[in-house]
Amino acid sequence: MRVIVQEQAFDFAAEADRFSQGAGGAGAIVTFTGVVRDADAGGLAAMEIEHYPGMTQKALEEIATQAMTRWDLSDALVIHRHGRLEIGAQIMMVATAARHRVAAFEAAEFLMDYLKSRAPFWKKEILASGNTSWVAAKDADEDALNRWSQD
Amino acid sequence: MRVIVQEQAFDFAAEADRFSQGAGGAGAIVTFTGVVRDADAGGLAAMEIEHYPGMTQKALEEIATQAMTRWDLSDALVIHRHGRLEIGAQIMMVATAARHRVAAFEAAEFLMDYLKSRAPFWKKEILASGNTSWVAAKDADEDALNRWSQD
Amino acid sequence: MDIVYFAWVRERIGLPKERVETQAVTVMDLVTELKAREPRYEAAFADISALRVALDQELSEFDAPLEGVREVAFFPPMTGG
Amino acid sequence: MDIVYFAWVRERIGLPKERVETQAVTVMDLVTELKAREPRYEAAFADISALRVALDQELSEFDAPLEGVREVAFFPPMTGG
Repeated sequence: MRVIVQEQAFDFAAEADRFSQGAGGAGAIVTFTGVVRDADAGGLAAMEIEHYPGMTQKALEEIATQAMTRWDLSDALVIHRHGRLEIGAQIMMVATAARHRVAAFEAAEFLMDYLKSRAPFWKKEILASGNTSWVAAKDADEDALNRWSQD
Repeated sequence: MRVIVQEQAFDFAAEADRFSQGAGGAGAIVTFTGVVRDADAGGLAAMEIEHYPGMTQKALEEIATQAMTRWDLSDALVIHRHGRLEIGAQIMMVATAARHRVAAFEAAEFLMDYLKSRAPFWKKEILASGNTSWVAAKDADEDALNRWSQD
Repeated sequence: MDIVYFAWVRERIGLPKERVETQAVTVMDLVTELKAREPRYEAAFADISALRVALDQELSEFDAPLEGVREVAFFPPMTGG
Repeated sequence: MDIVYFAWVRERIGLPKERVETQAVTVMDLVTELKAREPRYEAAFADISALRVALDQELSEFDAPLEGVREVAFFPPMTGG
């Protein structure tokens, strides 16, 4: 399991390759990559991602450890960037490896849902107009978390 | 959209990289890779994948086109190998690109569920003992398809 | 009409492809004709629920008509992915 | 006790971090103290439902006790991924 929080770009292809090489015994590997895209209304110049340095690494490791256990993963990877990111830049990736596809998919979606709403990152849109606006949390993202709650 | 059926190995990292470079406007990219893993009871030497040459390309293109439309994908990729594959070899991959993560995940799972049960491939396990056995279709895979049926 | 077989259907019948002259109206009629030929066909088609059929490379049903069809394929449920 | 602020909470209050001496028993008590200080705190904490709190880098609740806590963080709902 690897969890990386960094400002600089990562090489998605190299990371995905390394991950798939090391995922011994897994029959199924899922990756998710988040990319800075233009705002729905257009006019985005860049994205600024703030995080909580003392908490981020620990929070991501807890989430990844949960996923490893719950879906019996053979490996998991989380990379998340912070700082200023231009349109088209890769923000983050997760990768999961499991014996079967359902576990690999579910674990990746679980990681994404938790990253969206529970990892201490905050996105700010920097518009070409010079205006900035903090991205609001979506109710749909909060709802997405509920499906993973265990009784 | 690209659909490739081939005997030779593909370069997952290069394909994933090319796909992510070309997925203009997408905020979310999901990949799935299937790898030959040992049989549940152990003792696998290799996997032999037979396919129906006249039908395979067409069937995969239809499935990929459905996914593109239904989830408004900016791109989709399906690569599937046939022939003899050793343990650890990559069998196939799919990749999907969409504005939002839920669409990218759903489309990738849809593609996988359809590939599992509707694309004309048949897997045969070649055991170290010299025995061979055709992999049986799983009821769970058939059930997985039903969630995508639209009224 | 060409008939093609895949996976254990091919192995059980012992050939990947053959050409038949038939007046069969539906796929099921064709299956009945084939089963009457020899025990290996009888064995391969013993349990129709374990088989799938494609007509001219499109998945189809056993009650589908064969009129105009050039290639019939019989095979077990697919196991791709 | 250190208090840290992130995103628009940081911007509204105008600083990323400060050290406070407080007898507050719960997070809510601390919020009440801060709001009484200045309008910018009043503004930042006006709608508690729009805020999240972490105690010593663990997500927590506003009714949680502060005893033994070294760092309190206030921020809006997270938007990672």
